[in-house]
Amino acid sequence: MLASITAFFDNWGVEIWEAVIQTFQMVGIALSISILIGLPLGVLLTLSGPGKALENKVLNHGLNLIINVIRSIPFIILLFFILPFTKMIAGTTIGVGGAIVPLVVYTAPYIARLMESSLLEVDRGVIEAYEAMGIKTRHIIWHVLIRESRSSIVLGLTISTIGLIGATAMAGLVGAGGLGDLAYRYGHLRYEVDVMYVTVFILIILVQGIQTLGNRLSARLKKD
Amino acid sequence: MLASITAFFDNWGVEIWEAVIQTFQMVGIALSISILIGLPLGVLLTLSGPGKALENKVLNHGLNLIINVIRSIPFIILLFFILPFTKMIAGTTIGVGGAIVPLVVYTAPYIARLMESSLLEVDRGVIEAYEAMGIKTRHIIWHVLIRESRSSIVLGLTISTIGLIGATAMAGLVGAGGLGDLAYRYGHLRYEVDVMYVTVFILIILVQGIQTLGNRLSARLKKD
Amino acid sequence: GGDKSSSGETDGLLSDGKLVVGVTAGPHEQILEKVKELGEEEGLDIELKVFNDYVMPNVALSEGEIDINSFQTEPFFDQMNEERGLDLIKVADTVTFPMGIYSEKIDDIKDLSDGAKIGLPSDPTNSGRALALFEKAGLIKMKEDAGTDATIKDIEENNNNYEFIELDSAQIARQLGELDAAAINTNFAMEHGFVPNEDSIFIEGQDSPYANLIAVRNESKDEEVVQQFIDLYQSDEVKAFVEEEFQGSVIASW
Amino acid sequence: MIEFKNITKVFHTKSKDTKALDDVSLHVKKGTIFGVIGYSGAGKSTLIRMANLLEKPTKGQVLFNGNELTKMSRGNLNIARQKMGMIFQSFNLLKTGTVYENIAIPLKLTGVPKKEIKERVNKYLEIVGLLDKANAYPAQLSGGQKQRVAIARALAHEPEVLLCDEATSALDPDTTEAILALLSKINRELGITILLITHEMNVVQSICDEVAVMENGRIIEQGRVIDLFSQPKTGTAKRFVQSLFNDTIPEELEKILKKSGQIVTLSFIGNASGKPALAMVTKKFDVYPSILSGNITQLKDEPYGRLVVHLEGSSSEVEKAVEDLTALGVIVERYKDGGDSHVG
Amino acid sequence: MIEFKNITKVFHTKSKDTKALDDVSLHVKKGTIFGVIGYSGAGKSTLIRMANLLEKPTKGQVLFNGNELTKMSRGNLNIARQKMGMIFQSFNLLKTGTVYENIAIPLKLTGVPKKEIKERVNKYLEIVGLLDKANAYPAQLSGGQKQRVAIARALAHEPEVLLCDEATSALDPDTTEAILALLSKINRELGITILLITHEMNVVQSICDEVAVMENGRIIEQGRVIDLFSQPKTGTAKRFVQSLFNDTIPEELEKILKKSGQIVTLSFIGNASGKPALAMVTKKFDVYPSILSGNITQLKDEPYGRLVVHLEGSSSEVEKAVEDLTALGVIVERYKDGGDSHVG
Ligand SMILES: Nc1ncnc2c1ncn2[C@@H]1O[C@H](COP(=O)(O)OP(=O)(O)OP(=O)(O)O)[C@@H](O)[C@H]1O
Ligand SMILES: Nc1ncnc2c1ncn2[C@@H]1O[C@H](COP(=O)(O)OP(=O)(O)OP(=O)(O)O)[C@@H](O)[C@H]1O
Ligand SMILES: [Mg+2]
Ligand SMILES: [Mg+2]
Repeated sequence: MLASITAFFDNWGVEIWEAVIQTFQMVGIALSISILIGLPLGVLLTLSGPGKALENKVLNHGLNLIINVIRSIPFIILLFFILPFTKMIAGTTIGVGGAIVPLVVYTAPYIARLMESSLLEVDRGVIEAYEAMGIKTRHIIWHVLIRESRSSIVLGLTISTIGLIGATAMAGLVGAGGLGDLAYRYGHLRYEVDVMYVTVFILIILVQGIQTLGNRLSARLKKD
Repeated sequence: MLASITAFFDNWGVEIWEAVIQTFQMVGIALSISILIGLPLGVLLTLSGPGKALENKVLNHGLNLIINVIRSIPFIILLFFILPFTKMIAGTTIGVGGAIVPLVVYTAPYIARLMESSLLEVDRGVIEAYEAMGIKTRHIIWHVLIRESRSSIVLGLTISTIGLIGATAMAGLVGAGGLGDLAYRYGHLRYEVDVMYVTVFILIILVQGIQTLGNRLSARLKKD
Repeated sequence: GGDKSSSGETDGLLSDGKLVVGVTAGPHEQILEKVKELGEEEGLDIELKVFNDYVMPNVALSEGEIDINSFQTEPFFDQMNEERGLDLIKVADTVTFPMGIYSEKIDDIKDLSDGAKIGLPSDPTNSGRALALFEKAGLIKMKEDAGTDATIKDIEENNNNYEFIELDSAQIARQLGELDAAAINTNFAMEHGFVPNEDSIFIEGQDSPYANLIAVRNESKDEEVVQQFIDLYQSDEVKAFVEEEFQGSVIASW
Repeated sequence: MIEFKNITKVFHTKSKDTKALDDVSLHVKKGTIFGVIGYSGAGKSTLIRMANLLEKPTKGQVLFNGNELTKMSRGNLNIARQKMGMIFQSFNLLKTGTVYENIAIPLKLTGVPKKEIKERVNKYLEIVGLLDKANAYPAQLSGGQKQRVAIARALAHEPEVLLCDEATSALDPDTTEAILALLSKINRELGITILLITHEMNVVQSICDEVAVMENGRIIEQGRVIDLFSQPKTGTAKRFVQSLFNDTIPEELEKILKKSGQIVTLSFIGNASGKPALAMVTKKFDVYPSILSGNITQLKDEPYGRLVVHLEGSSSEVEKAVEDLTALGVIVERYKDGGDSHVG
Repeated sequence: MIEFKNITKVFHTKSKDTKALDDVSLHVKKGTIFGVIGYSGAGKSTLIRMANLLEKPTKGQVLFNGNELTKMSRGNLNIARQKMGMIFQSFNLLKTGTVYENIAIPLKLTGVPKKEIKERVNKYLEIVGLLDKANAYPAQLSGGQKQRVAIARALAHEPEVLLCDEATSALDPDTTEAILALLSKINRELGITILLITHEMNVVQSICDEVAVMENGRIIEQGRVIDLFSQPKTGTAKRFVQSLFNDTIPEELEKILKKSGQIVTLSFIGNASGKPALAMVTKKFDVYPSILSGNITQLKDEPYGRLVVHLEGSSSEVEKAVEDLTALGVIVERYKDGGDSHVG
């Protein structure tokens, strides 16, 4: 038993370790950038809506359309559809570098949508109170809207991070590697079930960790 | 121009129409079942949490674990991972029939998570008011929790429906067809870009329609 | 027909009047569409089940969800049959997609510099084959027991420190600009505008062992309809279609 | 009917623990209207939330009709709760329901027959004057309107016990009076027990039988309303009573008047109004009583008055007048200013 | 300072339109404390929300320091709003902020220097008596405590104008008194203008200079507080005044007493307390005045009283006494019961 485990890791240790690194790289970088884009996008999407502080029909419809268009395209197609764009932004379409752009394009609108549904739940009364104090909209966004919905935003980000991890599995198609790709190529296509189980197990640990962290943080941020 | 359009549809009309039907079948059936499973799952997940009406540590941790395990596995792997289960439930592992089970397994926990984040936003005071009236928990779930968060639930379901459409693109792996698969097969593998553009366009229309509907309905259900 | 998992039933493959054929998307699917057309003329109702995956068509065949499949090369078929204990059998050869090495940067394979980036398809039917091609071109040396399903893990010698990058077979041509060289299936190379014999810097010979095949469950290998299907496939019409449609990038191997 | 036995409630928070209730015992008898008063943060809401176990006691027992709520199964607790209506300080309405639905849905869920629901909802909407708002959503209502919906919702259940947490705090005096009249009526006619929290002394004055005064989580005084009004024992009770009887006068005025006589506080209880004591004294002695401030009012059963009076006259005459007043059953105290106030 | 000119506000809802304000014009002068009273749903909150344009008028103009708010740019509106503090009927606190943060964050965002913030927060927390709750979250506060945080938040800005929507409705009398004293003080010492909505007449009585009475979206009466108290013109105003002066007596008592004399309502304004009119009359004529109910109180500037008195005696003597009282500046009215109440 022990011997076979040792043998397994002798054989696959490097690949698995590499895949873990790649997954962390992809998720870490893509998530950070996606949040940087998705958060303001979500705020803009929400606040440009009818009856909201920055009401703007054109902007709102435009954002909605863009987000929908991107979200319409299955990731597997998006990955290749935007190759020229990826090349332009990242300078490469291959490997982790080449995967980041499509992952961001996939995740940012997703975060924006989840943000939207969180922000819409903020009590109008508190927003009004801050408006009544003559506080600038940009401050209200940060100190009221985002602050009051942060518990729900954290849950949303948790959900999108896990979605992002799922998407990285397909990033193998552009040679980015990662755990999902390892599981698919070796585990599924080549029937190396050990590899599949181990990688899936690592993924489970990862996801369980992220979700637990997300739930805890969200509960702690909730003050009612 | 017109001639070429006619030619295009003469050539591809049937395939595209079939793919539309397959997409609708997959999304329609998988979504319905996923809601039937995901909604109660989300409620149970939320209410078994610490300090909630049905507080139950074991149940809560169990549900969380199961949902996380499923959500850990990238859809592309999940699809194959659960083949025996699919066979057992659906009697087939290929075609639309074979795609439904993995799509449900993928979507239901997702809906449960989105439900969770909606349900957590319901005002505790109202729940208390109904508890104080001696109303059964199951009625409170339906008439308070779900009712009060319905606007947010609708947004969550919209998001998961679109996620589900994205996942059906991969259902081509088990021969289920659909628009995403058509786009992938012809556009990606055969370089028939026209087909890809048309199918992606149809997907965009579909997603735009669903999102618009979702946003409208959600706004109408929101009464504050 | 399909959806009959219980094997050995006397009413055979055509119990529901249709012959269900599993293919992967791409050239196999295109050829089968032609076969289907011909079948219609002869009164054989063929239904295509298109997969994007390389495992499902065999699993589905084994489980009786489909009747015949046509998508794989022989080495892959043997490997999978053995590993998963499937009781499938090859009944006919179909086509070969010769594989070539292409580059936008160099004209001779010898010009590859140390540490060059070399692309190869990531799917199992193609990657072992690409590695074999690289070995044949003298770039690397594979382990002795590597076999046909070799992966980059099975490279024994890589004296020039080439970096091998596994990519989606359909996209490699488009990403060639970022690589120093790559192994590309001829059909994808041609779709990208290459002329295989002119633009490749190294190409598989006509003797490639990677001919594709038609497989059925062992129990149904003697059924009449199987032979009828093989005859349709190996007809002159199909050969002509392949030659015209693929312009030499797909070669009829029967 | 409701009995609290040695209830202690501690809220744990990260920064510190708050003892919201500290060994509180209280018995609300069937058919009474029991008022609880106290400063903001005294623990009143926490106490009333114990009555239906919305808040679980850290220590102690809650009994409803002799049965211990704390030991009941969920099902029995629900049955008990259905006999108790509650009006919350923060209304707690369904945001997604109309005014009508806010009252009708709980009725439906507690098994009121469909036909009756409509009748009841309309009846109570009419009572609280909101029939024309039946189709409005809470977000479209004014503060007082929301409170009235909450009142109608609680009353529509026609419970045996009504728990009211500041049920009229957002209402104008007229509406308050009408609601109080209604509560009085259902108490009298249907024998409904009412536990009522308020900071408005006129609510206590007009409908309560008994009253408890809370401070820092403890009940510091408790008894019949008339006793509390006439003989408040604690400073807190005195200040609450004072709020209604407003018996302070400006300091400058006090100084001037003291030169020409004496300032006294007179309290009449019971039928003092039957004998015009002040008039008799005026006629009998050489004093000119001048009422500076005060209030005479009808408590639930009996009239009660409290006046600050300047007795102008020589000190001997004033002395005699005071003696006479005392003999007539009036409580006479030397006036002194109400003292420091509670806050800031 | 704040001027409403012909403001109309219509709320559109699916079922019907509600005219919450109907051609309202009002001028709140600099340095005054202006009270608005009215029944629940009269449009008071809607009106006060116009003052800082939280609610946009359907018709009409709102002027602040002579500038039309309705025409201002967003930036200028924000500047104007920073001069106005507002206390909301529903508190509107940040759920995710502690008491301290709830006051500090807006200060930070309106550019108060960092060092000063701490001082100010602590100062106002002390004033509202919540220093020990600085680290509590709103969910951990009692109703009154939340309201006090909202008050502290508004005051901490030290605004020029304070808009108070039922700012003391959840507070006990003592706390209310302290808050009112504070409002009075900042009004007097800093010249802060206060627009104040309330349903508690004692609030109006103790701090307002002017008062407007609203009904169904209209201002039906307006003027100095003393005028409203002494000579309420509309039924609504009368009922509000009555709520404070509680001048009703039980019907049975009324019947009995009417046999032996006359029941009258006496209103004193100004320094009637200087002359003990009732005492003089008692000495002069053969009447025995007996006070049945009523209240004498100090309005903001002047004392004001209203008593229901039974004048026992022969009808001729009573007649003379009434004449004499009238001559002494007391308004004498024949007592009649307050009539039907507003609700239900
Ligand atoms: N957003 C809204 N939509 C529709 N109707 C509304 C809305 N806001 C207020 N109203 C209606 O306008 C009228 C005036 O409301 P407002 O809140 O000004 O009353 P108020 O005088 O403050 O009453 P209260 O003393 O009960 O707070 C009410 O009938 C109310 O139902
Ligand atoms: N959930 C909680 N967590 C921590 N402290 C709490 C909680 N609920 C109430 N408290 C504290 O307990 C004390 C009593 O609160 P309670 O709500 O009973 O007061 P109250 O008498 O109803 O006051 P008010 O008249 O202001 O409504 C307060 O000091 C309050 O801050
Ligand atoms: Mg309270
Ligand atoms: Mg209001």
